[in-house]
Order: sequence, then structure tokens, then C-alpha cells
Amino acid sequence: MAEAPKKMKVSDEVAVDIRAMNKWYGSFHVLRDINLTVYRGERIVICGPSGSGKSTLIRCINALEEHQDGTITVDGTRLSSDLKNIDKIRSEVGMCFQHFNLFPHLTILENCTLAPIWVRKTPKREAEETAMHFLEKVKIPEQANKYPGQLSGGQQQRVAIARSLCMRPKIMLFDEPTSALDPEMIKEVLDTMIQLAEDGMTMLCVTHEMGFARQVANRVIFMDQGQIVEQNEPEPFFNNPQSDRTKLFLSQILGH
Amino acid sequence: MAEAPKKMKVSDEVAVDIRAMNKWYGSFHVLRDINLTVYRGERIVICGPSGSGKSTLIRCINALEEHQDGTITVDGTRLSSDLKNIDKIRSEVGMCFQHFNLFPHLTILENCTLAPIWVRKTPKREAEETAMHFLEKVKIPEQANKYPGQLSGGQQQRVAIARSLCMRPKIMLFDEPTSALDPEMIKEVLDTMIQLAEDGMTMLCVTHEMGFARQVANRVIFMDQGQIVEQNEPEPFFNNPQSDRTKLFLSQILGH
Amino acid sequence: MSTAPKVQAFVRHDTLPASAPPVSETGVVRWLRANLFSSVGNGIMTLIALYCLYLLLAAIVPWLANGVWRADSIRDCREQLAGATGGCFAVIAERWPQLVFGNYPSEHYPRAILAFVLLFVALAPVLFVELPRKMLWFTGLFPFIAYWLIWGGTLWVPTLALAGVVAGFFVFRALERMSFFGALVAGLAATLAFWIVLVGPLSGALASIVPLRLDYVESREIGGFMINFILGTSCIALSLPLGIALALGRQSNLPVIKMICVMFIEFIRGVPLITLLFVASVMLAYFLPPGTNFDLILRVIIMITLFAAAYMAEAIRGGLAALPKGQYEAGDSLGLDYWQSMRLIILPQALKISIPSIVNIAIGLFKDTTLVSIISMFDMLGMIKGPILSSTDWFGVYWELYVFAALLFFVFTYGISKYSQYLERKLATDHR
Amino acid sequence: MSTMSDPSQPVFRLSMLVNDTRYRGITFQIIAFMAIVLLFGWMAWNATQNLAALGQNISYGFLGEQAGYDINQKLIPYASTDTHLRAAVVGILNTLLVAFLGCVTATIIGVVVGILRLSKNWLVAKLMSGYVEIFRNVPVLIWILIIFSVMSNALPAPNAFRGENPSASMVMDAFAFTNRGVYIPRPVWEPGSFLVVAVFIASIVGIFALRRYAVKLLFDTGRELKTFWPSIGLFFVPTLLAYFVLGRPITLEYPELRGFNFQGGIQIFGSLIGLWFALALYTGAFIAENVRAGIMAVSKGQTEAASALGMRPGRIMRLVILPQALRVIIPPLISQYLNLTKNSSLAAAVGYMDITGTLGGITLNQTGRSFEAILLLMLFYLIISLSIAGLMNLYNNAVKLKER
Amino acid sequence: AAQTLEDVTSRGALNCGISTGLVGFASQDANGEWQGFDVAVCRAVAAAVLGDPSAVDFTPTTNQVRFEVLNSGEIDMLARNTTWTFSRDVDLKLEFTGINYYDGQGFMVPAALGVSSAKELDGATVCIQAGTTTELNLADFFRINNMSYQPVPISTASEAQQQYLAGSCDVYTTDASGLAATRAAFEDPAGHIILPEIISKEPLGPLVRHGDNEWGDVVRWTLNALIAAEELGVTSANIEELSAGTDNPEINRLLGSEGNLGEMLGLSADWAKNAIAAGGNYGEIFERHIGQNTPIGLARGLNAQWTEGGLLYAPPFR
Ligand SMILES: Nc1ncnc2c1ncn2[C@@H]1O[C@H](COP(=O)(O)OP(=O)(O)OP(=O)(O)O)[C@@H](O)[C@H]1O
Ligand SMILES: Nc1ncnc2c1ncn2[C@@H]1O[C@H](COP(=O)(O)OP(=O)(O)OP(=O)(O)O)[C@@H](O)[C@H]1O
Ligand SMILES: [Mg+2]
Ligand SMILES: [Mg+2]
Repeated sequence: MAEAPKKMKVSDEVAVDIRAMNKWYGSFHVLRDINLTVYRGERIVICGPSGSGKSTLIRCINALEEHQDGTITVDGTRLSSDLKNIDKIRSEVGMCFQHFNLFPHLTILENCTLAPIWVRKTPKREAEETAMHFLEKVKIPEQANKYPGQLSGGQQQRVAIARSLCMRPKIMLFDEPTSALDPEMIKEVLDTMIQLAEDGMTMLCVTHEMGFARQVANRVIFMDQGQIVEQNEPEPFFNNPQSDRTKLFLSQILGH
Repeated sequence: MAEAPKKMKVSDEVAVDIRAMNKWYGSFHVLRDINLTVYRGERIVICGPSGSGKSTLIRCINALEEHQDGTITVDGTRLSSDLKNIDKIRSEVGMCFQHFNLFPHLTILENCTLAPIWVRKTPKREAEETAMHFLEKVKIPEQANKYPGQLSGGQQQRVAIARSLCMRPKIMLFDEPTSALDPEMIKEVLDTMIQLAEDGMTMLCVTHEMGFARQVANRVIFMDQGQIVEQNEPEPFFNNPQSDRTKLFLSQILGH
Repeated sequence: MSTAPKVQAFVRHDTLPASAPPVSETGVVRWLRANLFSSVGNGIMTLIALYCLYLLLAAIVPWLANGVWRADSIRDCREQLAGATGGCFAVIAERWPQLVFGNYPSEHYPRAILAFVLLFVALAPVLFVELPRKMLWFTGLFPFIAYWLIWGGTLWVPTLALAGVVAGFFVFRALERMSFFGALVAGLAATLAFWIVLVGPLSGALASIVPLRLDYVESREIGGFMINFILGTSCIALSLPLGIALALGRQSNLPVIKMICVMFIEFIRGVPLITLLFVASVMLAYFLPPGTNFDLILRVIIMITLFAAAYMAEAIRGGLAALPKGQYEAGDSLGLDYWQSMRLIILPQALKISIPSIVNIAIGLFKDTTLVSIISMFDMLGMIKGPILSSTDWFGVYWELYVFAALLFFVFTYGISKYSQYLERKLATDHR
Repeated sequence: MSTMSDPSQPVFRLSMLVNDTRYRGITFQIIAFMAIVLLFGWMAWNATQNLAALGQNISYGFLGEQAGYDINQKLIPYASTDTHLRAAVVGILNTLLVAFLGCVTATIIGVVVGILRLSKNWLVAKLMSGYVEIFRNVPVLIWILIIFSVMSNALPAPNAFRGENPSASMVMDAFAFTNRGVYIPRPVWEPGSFLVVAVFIASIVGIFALRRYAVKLLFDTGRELKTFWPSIGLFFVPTLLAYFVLGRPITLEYPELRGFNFQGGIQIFGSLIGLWFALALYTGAFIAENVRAGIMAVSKGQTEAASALGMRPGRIMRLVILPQALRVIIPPLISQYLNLTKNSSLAAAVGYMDITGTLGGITLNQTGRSFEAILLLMLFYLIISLSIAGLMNLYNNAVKLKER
Repeated sequence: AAQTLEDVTSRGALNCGISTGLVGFASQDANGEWQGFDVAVCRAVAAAVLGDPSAVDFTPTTNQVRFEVLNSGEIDMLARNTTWTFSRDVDLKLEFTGINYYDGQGFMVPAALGVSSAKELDGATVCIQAGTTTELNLADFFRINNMSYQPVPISTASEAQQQYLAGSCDVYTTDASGLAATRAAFEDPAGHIILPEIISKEPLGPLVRHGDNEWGDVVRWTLNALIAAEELGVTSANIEELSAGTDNPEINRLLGSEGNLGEMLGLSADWAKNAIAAGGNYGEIFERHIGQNTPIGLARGLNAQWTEGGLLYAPPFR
């Protein structure tokens, strides 16, 4: 991996604020009393065993899932069932999925310009320029006119990141962006994310890449059974976990 | 990896003899003037950049591809368009593919006994005993009654090797047997191959596992653009390559 | 930038208990809200749907509820109904044997029913792989048993026919080592020769010594739903091997064979089944040597089999194409020849992949057997349109019979499609 | 494997025909070819023998003879004094007509039902799957018979429109729904009417142009033009304006009850409607399944990714889901169209005079030329099928997803 | 092809083509037995040839396939309401062996329509059974009278009746016998009238293939025997008694007690006796299946013996 980025100063402006949030699937209580404040420029890594609600948590933040109790405020906008608020929040929050979810019928460039043109109403010319800019940033400008099916997994994930960036989001959410990739491709994607972090993007990232967490995270959050069990800076978190659950979990993933 | 096998003395009996062989795909000249003699008990590693014709070369040896010019003689039998010769050669040459190509509808044991029973007309009983013997050799006798889909990639590749061995081939061909595997499984398969080498099997192996090459190969062959560019014993080959192409190639694969 | 907030280290040592969701998330109310009235538009749709349902029931319920089940004739029905709306189901009650069996002699119904029940025994090991494989022996015997039960005559005919198959099999086995294909052709030829040369005289001779016979029933006496069933099952069973052959031919790299198969498949798929049935009923006789004249049922079975085979071939071709090329190469590199790798490696997998589409074709075929009514065969529909509706007693009933026919078909085809869904689910998880 | 040079074995041995990869294929092909030729030859010979024995010959002369029967539903002028050939052409047009109407309706039904089956509304979803199951699992011939008689029993006879106190009345005095068919007004074209039509066509073109312009504007400047109301305006206003300015050159001839039937207007025959709806409802059930499968084949991730980019559901459907779903839907859709066309040959069951009813029905019957008539019939369906299949291949190649 | 008779005798059964169902002429009872006026002709021929009226295998045929089935040899004779026309006889190479029913095409309308003549049917919608001479006659009739109409072709009688009752057509046209049968099955027969015009001649009769004159003679004379029997007063009741010998030589020749007519035909001497005994003479058959006392209730009309003003006129048996 590239040299460690300077851990950037974090502002005290609040980017995401979650208060006493609860969520049920039917009668199953997935998220319990979540309280989380994310400051602008902060990079947060969320980890935890499978089924602990990590994905659900970050999906709640851009309203892909609705929550039943508590409040979520993103960049000052309170998430409610009002469609306008949802639109506003989504245009400020970018998201990157485990399986990339590129649009297979559009070229890479079209994937990147679709939303800017139709949602942001950016002129096509300009949208394409932006797209090329971000494609350069993720180091695949030469693939612009290919289709997703013609790219490798790592390249696809980088396109997915570029696609989100084209909407110029203030916050990026990543849901296990590297877990569907072959080992050699993981590096490509992590490098791209590290670069993003260096540029000061606010990021929430579900991942089990502990190297990445150590290198870029301001804070690591450990979830279990729908709750935040422990949060801390990476160094104390990894070297000296407090809760028994965390210790157990870390011993498992670091051991192998 | 296990301790280095003694580089065995090679007999002067010829196992495979390729003379002035050329092959075209349509008008594309894939293999150019290949001359190669493999002695019984020899272990040859073939490497080279992608598209250089490595796979095509070894597929020609058991007539999975036809060649247009020159001769291939395997164990004294000249490869011709006569079906009988093709059958004879195939029953003496085992092949292992990158993607294993196990038969998913048959159990491991059935995979291994299929060809002995139907091609060699071995009684089922006997075929099963042989199969178990080779499954033990590749260290997975306990999986005999599972289906390929239930095994990990490394285990599947070992089954594929056992399946070829059940035909008691005199020569084994490997086409990048480890490149579809996760790093931890590569070792399992390489160990199996090393053991085979120790037993004196004649092997032609397309691989980029340079550790394997150093340890077991009698000869390393470097191909580029359909030609054999350089061949030598492993030590001089790796330490002191002669051609510029080889140097460049080795610097790339050893560097990363 | 001001003072960055220090990360709040936070640890929770106890687990929060799971709590019940808010009321709006559970119970009937939630179900109604989520499923029927989640939005204004949805609510309106629910109301429209309810209204449609009401209209439908209002039309059907009285007709069913007032139905007359016991009457001699339609005139009797009308008297009993005295002007009220209601179906005259008495026709079904009186004519159901005809609807189901056609003119099959009623004293032999048990034979037909036995064959029907045995069909399921024979099918069971094919449909459910969990059952012991030994049962497949019965499946192999079933066609002969069924033929004997349904048509009757001397037992020697099916027995000798079976013997012919066995003889063919031995020929095949004897020659198999030389060439699979040659052995196959020789085996088939042996079977045919046995049938043509030996079965007739030998069965006559044997029957005169040991009769062992059931009353013979003429093909033309078989009718009703029974014929749909016979056509459906036999054509599906026969079209499968033919379809496999056509699919392999179409995948072949021998241009002439490929072209023959493509032309056959495209021709058959390009014309409606009823034109083929017309051919069976009026034209086929012209193409056979003068004087040959065989059973209409047999002619129709041949035509529908050809028709189904073309569709089967396309389904199986899909399965063949879905197999990775590595499977073919692995077979080759082990030294298996073309027929061995087809039989042992390619076809078992390809067929498994194509099972859902094969079942769909089977359903379609079963429904299409009703078209034989157009060429004056008395299948279920033909029975209704012909003899029943033109009998003096029931001239004038209409709906009841068609609804009955529709219902009967529905029960069977729905059953098959449910089975195919089960199979798809099962195959999706197989061997994992 | 066909050729592999092998210079050392120039001698040809017979066994090489079977064992040598160079000859083996050719040997088999020649055998197969000869077997087929022999089979056909044998059948042809039998046919000539049989025909000779019956003193018949194959001749298409009957096509030129007077047909002698009338056809109610005709798209081109035809009278009983015309030839069988013309009757066949009337039949062909009728086949194409019902196939076209059926395909359009089946598509509409299929798309609506397919989407509704995925609806969150439990009742609607269940009703729709009920419809699909019932129609898919009952033979189409039964449906044709049932729906035709539902129509002729549920709708009033023209008689019911008669008298002081009719039990049925025309809708808006212009449309009459009877069990003999539906009567609608017929436009009467007077001089100047072509101008109105031209204006109408021009405004349709205009609507398309407007939409293209709106997209271009969005692409160029990012300004979005609302096109819904302007399109509607464009659809009606210029045409109506031209219509009134030119002094109403197009008038309508209303159907009215005269004699036994409604006269005037356009009559859409009951048999056509019955067949049309039976085929549409039946095929619609299959199309609904295709549509549903197509939409479900587009993974949920696509919708989520698009939502996460801030797109609204309508846009997601149009820009992301539909383009992908259509690739999955269209090939089976076209085979359903083919099936519908072939199933329309069951028209005879309700007396709709398609090609099977004319050439394959009455003509065959009156002339007894079954051999010739059935061959022609097959040829017709074959041509239709092959051309549709050809179109489908073109489409498939055009939309194939680019893969590595 | 001159061996149908041998085929039938060696087979031991007659293959007879009939309609798939036409009330009174061919239909099945609840036991699956074929009954009807056309069916009786088949049975009579079987009785004449084989001595057993039940030695018949019936092959139901539709309009489309009837001639092919006959020509291909699948059936030996066709006894189905088939009109004897020139082109069928000459062009299709069929041989009509006589006429068992003189029919004519007529019209039925609901009484409420207030129509009393077919000439008033201008503009009417007419239900017809598709694919028969009916369509040709109809076309000719309306064209000659300068009237327009809308044909609604329907494939079976039961569906045609269904359509007619539902009001999908104003008029139902088919052979008068069929009209009467249909009307008789109505809930309210009085509500429908059969118009006086008969617009065509529809001589219906059994037919065989061209070229086998011996077999044609068998069928022709069996039919004639039935007709002659009625004329001569031979009934199923008195046939045993009469076959012992009477003083009427024609009866004797017919019933085989005198002369060798049977031998000339290649049949047994009592061939006609068997034929008549099978279902009675023509009159008996008529009365049993379609006569006044059946629900169909047809009057003899043209189908009376020539002696009673009808057209039935069997050539002499000598
Ligand atoms: N749509 C749903 N309906 C019901 N339960 C769900 C649904 N989606 C997720 N769940 C359940 O909610 C819990 C949390 O799911 P979530 O996907 O957030 O876990 P996760 O921490 O992301 O796990 P993983 O590491 O496996 O991705 C799991 O137990 C899961 O089974
Ligand atoms: N069936 C084919 N038709 C045409 N060209 C082919 C075909 N198969 C392979 N080739 C071409 O032949 C060349 C050699 O291919 P081959 O698979 O032998 O390379 P390789 O050295 O094994 O490469 P890799 O390391 O990627 O497996 C390549 O350029 C390839 O594109
Ligand atoms: Mg997750
Ligand atoms: Mg390779």
C-alpha cells in the first residue's frame, strides 16, 4: 500500500448525526439505539460480525432503508419521509456497493454522466469532463468507452467510486467495497479510497480490511447484534480493545 | 513448500518429440517452428507473456488443438488424423486445466473412475481402488463421495490431478493449474505436483510459479509470440537470462 | 479549522434487549397497510380489485349454486330450473364416462384406471430422484404394460415387443466396443427387424398355445380425456430422445447433418400444429406405400412427436450451450470418444439444465392435444363438440361441458407446473 | 478436427473412412444425406403412385376458379364471384389482422399484468397471478370457444336496441356494442380532409421533434423542458384548428339500426373480437410471465444504485431498469408473437375467416384439393415464422451485452 | 382398387365414415353406441355383406377430411350428410351410390322477427355451418335476388345453434332436416319459424371411391333394398315370415328365396334380408331416428315413396 496519508484534521462541523435510532424488520430488531455523530472530514470504519447490522446502518443514512424510531440528520437536513429531503440527502451522499452495481447497458462514461445529467441537470459536455476527471483520478480514463462487462472487478469497483464522485457528494458510504474482489484487485481499490481520504472526503466505510482501517480511519466502530459496542481511534481500538466481544472478533479476523 | 526433490537423472528415452511444428488460427500464426524434445522423467516448466501460445502448445500435444505443419510424436506414436492414434496418445497423456473442469454431476470417486472404466475398460472395483489410491496420494480420500461443488478450489484441482493419474498416464500436462486459486490453496496443489515430480512423472507445466520452477524443473522454457525464445535449466534461466525479452519478463513477474 | 473534536471512545458492556417494534409495524393493521393500502393509489387499486372480484363471483356463484345435477335431458334441466339461472351439470353427471374414456368399453374401465395409476408409479422415480433407482426398471416396462392394459389383445405382443427391445439392446452391447454410433444403429435395426419379422407370427403362434389375453379394444373406441393423456405422455416420452438427437445434430460440426437438423426444426416450429395434424389425417397416407393404412392415433402420435421433438431440441440445445467448453475438453483429454462424452458427461448436465424448459414444453404439448378434435378425433373436446352436443338429449347445453374440460386440464397442467417450480428450486441447490 | 497433415501415410485404406478424422465426417454426412434423399424419394414415389391410383394429379388450377362463397370479414373487396386465390388473400389479410391486433393487445395486457404481479398490493398481485395461472393452464382452443360464447351471450343482439324502450342503447350515439360485433363511426373523407390528416401527421412528427429537442437541451445546457402538456397540446390543437378552418372536411358516418343490423359505420365482427381477445388473453398470460421475469432479472442492486445516485423511481424505470429488462423480455416476447400467429389458425372454431378458414377450410372443402391447400397453408405460416425469427436474430445481435 | 368387398369380408368389419355428430343422423347415446339415420345405412350394408349389423367400425369425419379419408382407403364408404354434386362425383373421383335423404337448404328465423319469406332477408346476418355446399347456395341465392347479407360461418351445429339463440345472427340456414332438428331442441320451438323457401337441392347419399364398381353396387343396392322393402311392405316385423316365400316374385328375389341376386353381387342370398332386418326398411329407419314421433319430428315430404308423392323410387330388383 502507498505511504500512510497524514491523518487529516477533522472539523467540528457535523456531517451526519444519528440519534437514538431504532429499526425493525417486521418484528426483528436490527438496529438498537444507535447514536453516532460524524464530523466533516472524518473517516470512519465500521466492522463487526456478519448480520450485525452494519450494512443496514449505512443504508439507513441515505434512506435506502427507512428507520422507525429516532432521527438521522445529514448535513443539516433531517431525514423524513418527505421525498424532497430524501432527494437532497441522496445527492449529497455517495454510495459504493459490494457488487458495484454498475449499469451494464451503459458505457463507463455514460454510467458516470447519467446521474449528473438527469439529476443535477449538468450539461452533457460538462458532465463528461467531470467524469473524465474522476476516471483519471481512479486511473482508468482509457476505459471510458468500454462497457462494465469488459472490465475486471477491481476496475469496475473503481468506476463505481468514480460514478459516485461525479455527483460531488459531501459524504461517501462504502459497503464492503473490496469483499467481492480478487486479492490483487483489492489493492487497486484500497489505493483509490486512500487517495479519497487524503483529499479530505468524509467517509463511512464498512470493511474488514484492517490495514486500511489503521492507515486512514479516524475512528473504528464495532457493531454487534444491531448495537454499537465499541468505538475508538484505530490504535487503541486494535491494540487495546475494551469489550470482550471486540476482543473475540479481532482475534478472529486478525488471526487468520 | 516441501524440501526440494533431487533433480532426477533423466533417461534418454524420448517422451514427446515436436519437430518444426507450426499452427495457425485462421490466418493468425500462433505457433512458429516449435522444436522440442522431452525425455522421459523430465519436468519442464513453460512460461511467457499472455497470448504467447503456451496453452496452445500443450493442447496440441494431446490433440485438443490440431496443428497444421510439422510433427508431434508422443511416446513413439506419431500424432496423425487417425482417430486410433489420437485415442492412444490421449490415454497416455494426462491433462490438468486452469479451471479443473471436473464433472459437477458426478462424485469425486465417479470423476476418477469414469475414464478408466469406459476407456480402459477396467472393472469398476479395480478402478475404484486405483482411484482411492490416487485420492490418498493427493490427500483427499475422505472427500471421495462428495460432489465437486462441495469442495474448495484447491481440493478440486487436486481431484483433477488424481483424475488424470487414474488413467496412469506416462506424461502429465498442466495448464496454469494454480492461477484460478486463492493464495492459500496454491500451496496445496503445488505440494501435490512436487510429489508427482518426485515420483518421476514426465511433466510439462505452464505456470508462473517461479518457486515451483526453481524447485522441480529440469528445464524452463520461455515463449513469446508463438516461438520458444529461450530454454535452460532453472538456475541459469532465472539468474542469468540470455534474451532481452526474458529479462524483461522475469523482471516483471518476479518484481511484483 | 478549529479544534477537532476528540474521538469519543465508547464501550458498551451490556447488550440492549431487543424490543418490540412500534404498533405500526405489526399485526393485521400493518399487514393491511403494507399489502393493501400502502398509498392512495394502492388503496384505489385494492377497491377496483375488490369490485372486479365481486363482479366475477356474482356471475359465477348463482350459476354454480343453482346447478342441476340430476336430469335426463336438457329439457328436464330446464323444467327443474324453471327460469332461474343455473348450470345443467346433469350432462356431466350422465356423460362423464364418455368425457373421460370416450367409447372405451365400460367393463374395461378398471384396466384403463390401472394403467393410469401405474403411470404414476412409473413416473415417480423419474420425477423424484430420492426414490430407489431400482424402480426405473418398472418405468422401462411400463409402456408395454400400459399398451397391453389399454388395448388388450394377447400379452404376447407386448412381451415380444419387449423381447425385441432386449434383443436390440444385446446387439448394441455386443457391438458397443467397436463404435457406439454403429452399435446404436444396429441395435435399433435389430429391434425393428425383430418387431417386423418375428412379433406378428410368433405372437400368433404363442397365443394359440397359451392365450393370455385381454379383450381387444379398437383404437377408435379410445377417446375423451384418456386420449389427451395417452397422446400427451407418449408424445412427450418419445419426443425426448428424438429431441436430443436433433439438438446434438444441430450442434454438430458436420455441415450437412447440421443443415438437415436445422431445416427440420425450423420447418416444424414454423407451422401451426393443426396443419401438421391435417397432414397426419389427410396427407400422410399419400406418402406411404399404396395400401398401407395405419391407425389414426399412431399417425397423430408420430406428428405430435415430431412437433414436440423440434421444440425439445431447442430446449436441450440451450442446455448444451450453457455447458462450459471445459467440460467437452476434459472429456476429450481423458480419451473419451464423442458418444461416451455425450452420454456420460455432456447430456446428463445439459438435460438437467434444460429440465424447466422441457417441462414447459410438456405442459404446452399436453394442452395442444386438444387440437386433435379439429381432425375429428374424439378427445375430450371432440367428444363434447361431437357426440355429446349433437345428441338429442343434450343438444343445447354448452358452458357446463367446456368449463368442466377447462377445469380438468387446469388441474393437471397446474400440477405439472407446480412440480416444475419445485424442481427448479431443487436443482438450484443441488450438489452444493 | 478435420485436417492434420500427415505426409507419411499417403496410401488410402478403406478403414480410414471411419477412423480418419479427415474422412470420417464426410463419410457420415454422405450417409445421412443419402438416407434423407432416399426417404424423400421414397415418399415422393409413393405419393405419385397413390395419386395415380386415384386418378388425381397435383394442380393449382383451382386457385383460379370461382370461389362461390362469401366472406364477412374482408379487408379488400371480395365477392363470391371472385377466385379462390382472392379468397385466400382475404384470408391471409385476416390472419395478419387478427395476429396484429392480438399481439398489440397481448403486449398491453402482458405488460400491465406482469408489472401488477410485482405490485406491493397483495390483492392485486394475487388476482393477477390467478389470471396468469388460469389462462396459461387451459388449452387455448377451450379459451377461444369460451370467450367467443361469453361475448355472444353477454352482449345484446341488435334487436335489443329497437323499439320504444330498448333494453340496450348506443354509447354516445356512436358506438354500438352488440353480439355481432362492435359498430363504430366511419370517417367520411371530403375534399380538404387530406390537409387535416397532413397537419395531424405533422403534429405527431412535431411531438417527436419536441421530445428530442428537450433531451438535447438538457444535454447541452442542463435545462429541462417539460414536454407532457406541450405534447398533448401539439397533439390536438393544430389538427382541430385545421379541421375547423377548413370547414370540417371530415364527417363521421354513424352506425344506425336499419333493417336487421346496424348499417353504416365500421363493423368489427364478433368472431374477430372473440378470437382476438381469446388469443390476447391467453398469450397475455405468457407475456406477463416474461415481463415479470425480465424485470426480476434486473437485480435489485441496480435500483438501489440508481436511487443512491438520487434518481427518482420514474427515471430509474426508464433509464436503468427498462433498457436492461427489455433485452431479457423481447426475445421470448417475439416467440410469443409467433405462437399467437400460429394459434390464430384455430380461428375456424369461431368461424373467423382467416387463411385456415378460407384456403384450408372452405376452399379445401369445395375443391377437395387438400394436398395443394395444406402445402400452401404451411408455406404461408413458414414464411411468416421465418421472417419474424430473422428479425429477432437481428435484434438479439444488436442488443447483446458487451462482455469481456 | 377393386377389392373393397374382399377386404371387408376378410376383415370381418365394415369401416364406415359418418359425421362427427348431427342430431338424428349420427350421434352417440350414453353407452357410446352410434345411432341415427346415416348410421343405419352403415349398419344395413354391414348386415348385407357380413350378416351382422354390428360389424361396423365407425370413423367420425369432419367436413374437411371426409373425402380424403375415403380416398385413402381408411373407410370403405361414407354415409354422412354429403350432397351429391357434379364436381364431387366427377372431379373428386367419388361415386355416389344413391340418395337416402332428399334435402334442401332452408332458413329458420325467430318468429319475433316478423319475416315470412326469405326474400325479406336483405341485410340479415346468417349463421351457416362452414365448409359445405350450404355456403355456395347461400351466396348464389342472395346474389341472384340482389340482396346483401353477412355470413357467419360456424364449425359445428351445436355452436351454430348457440350463436343463433344468442342473437348473433338473424337467420340460421342449413339443410331443412337440420333446421327441423335444431328447432325441435329449442326451449321454445314455437318461437322460431322455418321459412317456406327451399333454395337448393341437397340430395344426400352414401358414397364410395371411384373405380370399385362391385363395391359401389353393393352399397347402392343395399340402399335400394331398404327403399324397395318399404314400397313392397317388407318390415322388420314381417320379414321372417316373408322370406319363407311369397307370391310376389319381386319380394322373393329381394329376400333371396328366388333368383340369385345375392350371388351376382358376390354376397349371400339373404343379403337384403339381413340388411332390412338390421334396422327395418327405409320407412322404419326414418321413423325411428328422425320421424314425426322423435324430438326431431321431420315429415316424410320429398322422402316419401313415389307411390305416395315422394321421390323415393328404387329401381326394380330383377
Ligand atoms: N430485508 C430484510 N428483511 C428481514 N431481515 C433482514 C433484511 N435485510 C437484512 N436483514 C437481517 O438484518 C440483519 C442485519 O443485516 P445486515 O445486512 O445489516 O448485516 P451486516 O452486518 O451487513 O452483515 P454482513 O457482514 O453479512 O453484510 C441480519 O440478521 C439480516 O438477516
Ligand atoms: N480459438 C482461437 N481462435 C483464434 N485465436 C486463438 C484461439 N485460441 C487462442 N487464440 C490466440 O492464440 C494466441 C495464443 O493463445 P494461448 O491461449 O496459447 O496463450 P497463452 O500463452 O496460454 O496465454 P495465457 O497466459 O493468457 O493463457 C493468443 O493470441 C490467442 O488470442
Ligand atoms: Mg452487509
Ligand atoms: Mg493459457
